Amino acid sequence: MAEELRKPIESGPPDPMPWMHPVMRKNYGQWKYHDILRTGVLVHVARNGERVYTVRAGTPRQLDVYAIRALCDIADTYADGHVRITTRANIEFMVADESKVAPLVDALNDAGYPVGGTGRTVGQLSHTQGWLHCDIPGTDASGVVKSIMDELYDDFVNEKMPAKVKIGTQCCQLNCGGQNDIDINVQHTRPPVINHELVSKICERPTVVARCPVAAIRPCVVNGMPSLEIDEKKCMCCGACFPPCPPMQINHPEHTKIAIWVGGKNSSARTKPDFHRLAVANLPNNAPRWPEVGAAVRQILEAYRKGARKYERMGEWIHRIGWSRFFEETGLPFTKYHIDDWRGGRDKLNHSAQIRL
Amino acid sequence: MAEELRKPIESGPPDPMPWMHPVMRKNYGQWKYHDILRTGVLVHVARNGERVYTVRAGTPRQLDVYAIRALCDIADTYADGHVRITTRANIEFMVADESKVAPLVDALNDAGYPVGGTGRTVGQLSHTQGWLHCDIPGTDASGVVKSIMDELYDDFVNEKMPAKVKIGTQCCQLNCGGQNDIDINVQHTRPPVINHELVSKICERPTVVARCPVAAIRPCVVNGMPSLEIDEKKCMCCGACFPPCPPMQINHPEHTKIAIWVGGKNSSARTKPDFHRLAVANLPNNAPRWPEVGAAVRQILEAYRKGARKYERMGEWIHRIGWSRFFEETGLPFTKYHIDDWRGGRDKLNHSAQIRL
Amino acid sequence: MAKKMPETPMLDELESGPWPSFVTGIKRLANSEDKQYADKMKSLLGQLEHSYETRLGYWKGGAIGVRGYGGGVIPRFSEVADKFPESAEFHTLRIQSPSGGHYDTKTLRKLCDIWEEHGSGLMAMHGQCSDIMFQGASSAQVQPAFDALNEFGFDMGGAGPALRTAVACIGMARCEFACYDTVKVHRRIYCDPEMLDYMHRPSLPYKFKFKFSGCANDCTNSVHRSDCAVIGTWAGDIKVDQAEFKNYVRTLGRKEIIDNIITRCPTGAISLNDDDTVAIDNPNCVKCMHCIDKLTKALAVGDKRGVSILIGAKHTLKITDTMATVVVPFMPMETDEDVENLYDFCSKVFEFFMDNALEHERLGEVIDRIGLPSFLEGIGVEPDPNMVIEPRGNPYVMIDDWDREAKKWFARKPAIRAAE
Amino acid sequence: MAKKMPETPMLDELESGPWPSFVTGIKRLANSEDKQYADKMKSLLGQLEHSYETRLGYWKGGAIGVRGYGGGVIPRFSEVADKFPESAEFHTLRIQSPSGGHYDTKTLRKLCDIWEEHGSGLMAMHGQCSDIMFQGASSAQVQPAFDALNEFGFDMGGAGPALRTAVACIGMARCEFACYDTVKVHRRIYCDPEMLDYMHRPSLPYKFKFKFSGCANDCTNSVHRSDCAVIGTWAGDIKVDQAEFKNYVRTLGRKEIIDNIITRCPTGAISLNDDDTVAIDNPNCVKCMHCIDKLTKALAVGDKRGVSILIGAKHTLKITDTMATVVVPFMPMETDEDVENLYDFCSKVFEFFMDNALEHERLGEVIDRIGLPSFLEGIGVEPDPNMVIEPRGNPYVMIDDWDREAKKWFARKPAIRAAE
Ligand code: SRM
Ligand code: SRM
Ligand code: SRM
Ligand code: SRM
Ligand code: SF4
Ligand code: SF4
Ligand code: SF4
Ligand code: SF4
Ligand code: SF4
Ligand code: SF4
Ligand code: SF4
Ligand code: SF4
Repeated sequence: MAEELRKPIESGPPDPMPWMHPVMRKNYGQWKYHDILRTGVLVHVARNGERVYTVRAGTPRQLDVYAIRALCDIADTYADGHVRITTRANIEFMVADESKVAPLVDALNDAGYPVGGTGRTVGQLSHTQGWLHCDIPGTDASGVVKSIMDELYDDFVNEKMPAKVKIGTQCCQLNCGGQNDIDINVQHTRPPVINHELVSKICERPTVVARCPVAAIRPCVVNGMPSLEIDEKKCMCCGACFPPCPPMQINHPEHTKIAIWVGGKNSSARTKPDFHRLAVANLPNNAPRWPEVGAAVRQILEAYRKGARKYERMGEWIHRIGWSRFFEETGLPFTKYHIDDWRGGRDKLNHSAQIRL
Repeated sequence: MAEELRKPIESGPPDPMPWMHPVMRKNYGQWKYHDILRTGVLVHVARNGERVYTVRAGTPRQLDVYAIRALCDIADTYADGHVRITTRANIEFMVADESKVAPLVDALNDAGYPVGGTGRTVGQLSHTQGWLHCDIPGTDASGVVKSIMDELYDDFVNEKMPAKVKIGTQCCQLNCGGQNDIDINVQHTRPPVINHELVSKICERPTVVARCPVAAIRPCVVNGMPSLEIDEKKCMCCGACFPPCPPMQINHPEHTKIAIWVGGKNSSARTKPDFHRLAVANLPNNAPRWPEVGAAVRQILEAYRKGARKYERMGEWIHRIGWSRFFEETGLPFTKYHIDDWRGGRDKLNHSAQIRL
Repeated sequence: MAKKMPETPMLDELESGPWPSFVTGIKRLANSEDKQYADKMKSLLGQLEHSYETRLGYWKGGAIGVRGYGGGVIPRFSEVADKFPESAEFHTLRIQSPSGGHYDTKTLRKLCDIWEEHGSGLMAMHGQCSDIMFQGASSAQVQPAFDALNEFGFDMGGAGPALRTAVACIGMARCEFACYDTVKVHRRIYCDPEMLDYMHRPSLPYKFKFKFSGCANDCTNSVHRSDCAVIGTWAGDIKVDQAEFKNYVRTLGRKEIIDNIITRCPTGAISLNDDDTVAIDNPNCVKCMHCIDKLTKALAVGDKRGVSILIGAKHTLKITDTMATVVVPFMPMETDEDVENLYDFCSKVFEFFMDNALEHERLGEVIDRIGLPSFLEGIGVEPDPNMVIEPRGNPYVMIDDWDREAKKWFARKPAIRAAE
Repeated sequence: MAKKMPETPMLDELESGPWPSFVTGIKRLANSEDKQYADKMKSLLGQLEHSYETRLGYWKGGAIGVRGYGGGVIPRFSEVADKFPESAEFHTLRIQSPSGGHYDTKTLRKLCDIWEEHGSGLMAMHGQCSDIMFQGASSAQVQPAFDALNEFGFDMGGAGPALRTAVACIGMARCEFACYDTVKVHRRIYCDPEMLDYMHRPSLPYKFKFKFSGCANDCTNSVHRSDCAVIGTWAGDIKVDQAEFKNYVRTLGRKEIIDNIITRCPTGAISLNDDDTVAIDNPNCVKCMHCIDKLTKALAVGDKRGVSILIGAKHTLKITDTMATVVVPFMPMETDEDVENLYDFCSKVFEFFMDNALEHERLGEVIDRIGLPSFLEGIGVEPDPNMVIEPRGNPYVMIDDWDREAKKWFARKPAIRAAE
């Protein structure tokens, strides 16, 4: 009975200090510089000369307890019993003793975990939920990540890129995964089909009407029941009506496609943060391995690898060479759909005589 | 009677060939390079080695026939009888013989016409009509040009600026004068006052209602007569309702102010063309010599002269040093009015951690 | 019995200072007692002084024209005619100036004589669209003044919802940068009867302006100020005279070249070799003109010349300042046939404008309203990445016909290459 | 009588290839016949395979929570429960991970044990907001699972119209670039009862996210993905070790330094001296981090440390992707008092958000709707040119109170200087 009435302890995010590697705790705020010893292995040197070595490994993020325990075993045997999860869902092992690094790397590789993702590599794809858990996905997340990371494995474990490459997947246009050098995203190509029967059972009609960015959803009456209708001329298939209103069925086995966006950037290093821009759309949503998507990503990465200067992120490279060259080098088509015609779109037009000819 | 029925000869812009200086006609399309011999004097060299010397002089643009004839006399006596009007309303004299240049310059100076405006000078202010002729001006044009050019005379006749400086005046916000390094423009500070009596006499009501960018004008009935009313909360004093509808009286001896905008650029040289941005507003419309406007222009020019690198146009300089430094160096205040809150204004905000601190 | 000169203490202040004074000029006219316009100009000075005192303008519009034409005269009637009666009517004739701005003195003197006889003696050389603005005709003077000017070879310019007077930069007459013959192209379009009809009989949804600049320096400000900006450019390589380049390096110094030329290239396309020659990454050069502008003896525009066409500039009304935007990245402009192609393109643009603009809507506003893709479709031009700074960043688009559009791209790509 | 493993030919394909496979992981769970979740995970595999075959998702939402809290659980009910009954309920508990992401293995093993007992054995380490996502609780498991986790020191994260779980970069624990203690600040705000109330009892107009990045490298992606991005920076000079700098020039070569460091500075603020030392124009340095990032032994962030606060990022819904925008250019963040100032600032932002946002409106949308100036007024922050890339380009504003605003600027200008 008393147990039943247990009140939650509102403790917020746990204090990491007790779990932090002791060298890091000791030198908290006292770091002087770092180096990359080999791909996936960082060394940080404190002002007092102490060092901590970090080995970064990729995981599928969606981890089963067996995998986590196996990783803990490795941490206990080959490292100092401390790990961390990075902001990009990689796992990091910290050790104080350089001689432990090589055996640790070997143990991880043996267990099937790639060591890499530091410096000028392709980082782990950012993860979302997809068909595994979300209620609105146009495609899967974990399967896309797995397929693309298989394709890009070499670029994760070797520093072969001009700069860091961050790739994101999004299983719908809401974009839970971020704004990266390359974004892989769902693109709907047909206005939602309304399941009128379902509409009449739910109560969120005003919400969904308000959510449409172009006011394409109107209340109406169907078979005497209140329902909704879509002005197909206005609708631009953004998918925003789908989350608050499941009867708006926009996903479709055939018509839901994949689009790839490029040139996003979060850091303020060198150039300002930037948004991604449409590179190619209408790629098939081809489970289980999305080969067309993987091929297009590869095409883009190859052109980037060849053309970019050192430290130039994807978007910086494109801005230097221009979008006309980008479409040439990648072999992707430029279409009318690339031209922004939404609110404020005119600011993206070329208002100058600066043209590559 | 036959005369009365004369039909116009639709001849379009006259062919300039017969009036063109013979050296120019002969070497049409065959020019190789040019030099600036001294401020206001250009020499162009053709592929065959022939040269033409150009002497550029400032005028008040609004020319009386006496002035034009006097300029023609100079052209006939000291030059080869050919002149041209530049796209910025200066007059140019062309001569084939270098020895004629010095006497020509002297003759122009003696007649009160400044020789200059080439290379890295302050060019002639672009001209509009103002109180002299326009039906909607908030201030004068010719008087403003005269006052400011008196102030900037030295910078027209001497190459002292980092790059070309183009200054425009506009007697209302419609901007007949252009988009220049510095734009001097009317700024209304009060919504229009409607002369209801006048409204009922005119027919353009629908036009003016549609012309308001923020839909602040509504039809209404006053004393039984159809009229208009302004939603003062919505109105942002743009002045657009004034031209099509004189009863919308927005000009006011006290409340009509002058604003200065900076950083416009038309050429695609180096950086893309750019629009001007608000530097300072609320300067008094102080006829006949607008000393506060002149002082502010001088302040901006001095900061630019000191801070800019060679060939850096005003806007390029500001973009390099940042707007925070611009307001510091010029001593002008930054206010909430500087922050764009119109459509698409968010694109002008600083979405980065790049900040000068 | 001459009218007295008005007291103009405020205007008088505009006679001091080194810059030539328009007040002095107007006074000269006002004092020309032997001329028909003397009293009118005295009256004008009075009204102008009144504006200066009260800080308000006193002109209003109306309707005045010449026979056969629907526009080109800016009618001005005074709202304070009771105080200043002689300038109660003070209309402006917008007369197209010679293309490129060239005059000989004989022509200029003749224009003065005509305006002395039929007008006010006051002329603006030139207005912002390059009209000669003959300012100050009474209603009765408008027709005779125009007739005289027209007989002499000058024609009326544009006003109202019409094709407006255009300006062409000096171009080939004197400028080594000119990539096409601005004067020739200007006159091909503006002397065409169909186009002159658009100018002289206002029937467009709203004003439409051309400007012709021979290169990206844009000495006519076309990119900000014209519905159709025709800007010279070239495809392929910059022409380099390495000996002259080395000469520049020697005389100006390496640092000057690095700091003011090399580092100013917008795309990092130009670099200084160790032997003081220059290397240019031509495919990445955006034809901005800077290096050519400054090193005029060593560098020159390339040989495959043509124009870029940018559409839709206008100023502040309704949707705020709008810059022209690239619609034709490159159109060759060397042969007569090329010029005809341009004319055909302009006709299509006009057709579209007439069919699609609302009343008082500039072409830039139409494009802002319907989006560039629809405009392109309307005039039959295929999309090209040079038209954008960057592709769309939002997914708010229905890509229902992607495959067809992509195929079109692949089909025309070789053609694009070849044209350049 | 163990349930049979479903046929999953499509998912099986995701077990090949070098990257570790989530399918293999799920299968391990499904094959753990001794565990309560084995059949559930078989069923899950079946449903997922069905999604792969039909290319559609089959989850729908609902309402599930834990006692005392209004949010933090993402309820999932299957729409194909008839076919895959054991995973008909498959809810996620969003549990806040330790700030900075640190664990020891003991802690991790304990989390596994709890989830083995009360859940599915499947955890996402971590979600995009840094929650540990315990995925796959049946409705009955939610409360016991939470109780065990909560007793062990972990707390529920955010979902719905609530304060959302935040992420702090590793910062001072290992990174030489950290300009403030991201972990400390994260926990000061997120362990605060008032803030936790916003998180646990959803009552905001809509979601609100913080992210804490120690410097402009922004390793938490805060600028794109948080309503309030707290980004470390410094005022004044970069710290330079000239000897180390020369060392870099010697070992890497001048060209490398010029091409990849000097010319990459966004404001041209760094230059190479002739003696291979470095000169920095510090007032023009925008603290972008690039030169420091790459020459980590020679250059370091300055001593006067603090944060820039950017407000309003969100993704694609309604007004498309919106980046955070500078609202506080610089706030010192060294002392405890500084941290309290930040907390106070956040409170004001929350108050404003609660009072002014419409339902389902993110703060970035509010600012887009009402304009930055009104937002600043609402939270009592004075305008600063660092907030804009450039001032307004249109005259569409009523400047009725210019003089007062200008006076305020002149009055606070010295203060601004001093603060930096
Ligand atoms: C571990 C981690 C922080 C954490 O708290 O978990 C981290 C750690 C470091 N980052 Fe980062 N970054 C981490 C995510 C990010 C992210 C966010 C992301 O990946 O989603 C970004 C923003 C990316 C963007 O702009 O879209 C990020 C942008 C940077 C940058 C700026 C890169 C640029 O040039 O734009 C640097 C500086 C550099 O690389 O020189 C940087 C530098 C570093 C340094 C060198 C900092 C240091 O001295 O310790 C660390 C090693 C970097 C490396 O991998 O080579 N870190 N870093 C994150 C590892 C993610 C992973 O597992 O892959
Ligand atoms: C779990 C997670 C993805 C992941 O696998 O990591 C996620 C999952 C969902 N997000 Fe998200 N979002 C998650 C991070 C994000 C992010 C990234 C971030 O916060 O760094 C974004 C972009 C930033 C932002 O906040 O806008 C994001 C933008 C959205 C949006 C679009 C919001 C917008 O205004 O544009 C929605 C839809 C909405 O809010 O109505 C959304 C809605 C959803 C919902 C609740 C779908 C829905 O409306 O029913 C998803 C539940 C999936 C599930 O079944 O678990 N999610 N979502 C992330 C939270 C994990 C965690 O708590 O640690
Ligand atoms: C005569 C004129 C053309 C005409 O057909 O009338 C002209 C003539 C020349 N221009 Fe221009 N420009 C003329 C108006 C302009 C304008 C428009 C304006 O003034 O309103 C611009 C655009 C300004 C803008 O961007 O807002 C203009 C932008 C340039 C540039 C680009 C400058 C820049 O760096 O942005 C150059 C190149 C240069 O200066 O190196 C240039 C270069 C030249 C050259 C050197 C071309 C040549 O080789 O002959 C000519 C002498 C320039 C000088 O004065 O030093 N001209 N030039 C115009 C003289 C105007 C005047 O009386 O002051
Ligand atoms: C005469 C001239 C100024 C000058 O002194 O040089 C002028 C004068 C007038 N302009 Fe203009 N504009 C003149 C060039 C311009 C320019 C510059 C250009 O064309 O290079 C612009 C900016 C570019 C553009 O076209 O937008 C310009 C933008 C306007 C506008 C704003 C249009 C807009 O959409 O924003 C108006 C108002 C309107 O059209 O309703 C306007 C309206 C007017 C009116 C007709 C005022 C009115 O609506 O009653 C002015 C008549 C003055 C008069 O009494 O003579 N004028 N006007 C210029 C024409 C001279 C000529 O024909 O050679
Ligand atoms: S991106 Fe869309 S489908 Fe994927 S987890 Fe987020 S809301 Fe769900
Ligand atoms: S898909 Fe987007 S645009 Fe279409 S109806 Fe739904 S919310 Fe509106
Ligand atoms: S700027 Fe305004 S007042 Fe001046 S001439 Fe043009 S329309 Fe008239
Ligand atoms: S001044 Fe501008 S905003 Fe105000 S009513 Fe007139 S047109 Fe509308
Ligand atoms: S626009 Fe170019 S071609 Fe024409 S005058 Fe100017 S510099 Fe010469
Ligand atoms: S013309 Fe301009 S873009 Fe081309 S190389 Fe010269 S400076 Fe660079
Ligand atoms: S954001 Fe800066 S301080 Fe934090 S981990 Fe990344 S580089 Fe280090
Ligand atoms: S931190 Fe960035 S802005 Fe500052 S000097 Fe270094 S590269 Fe330049």
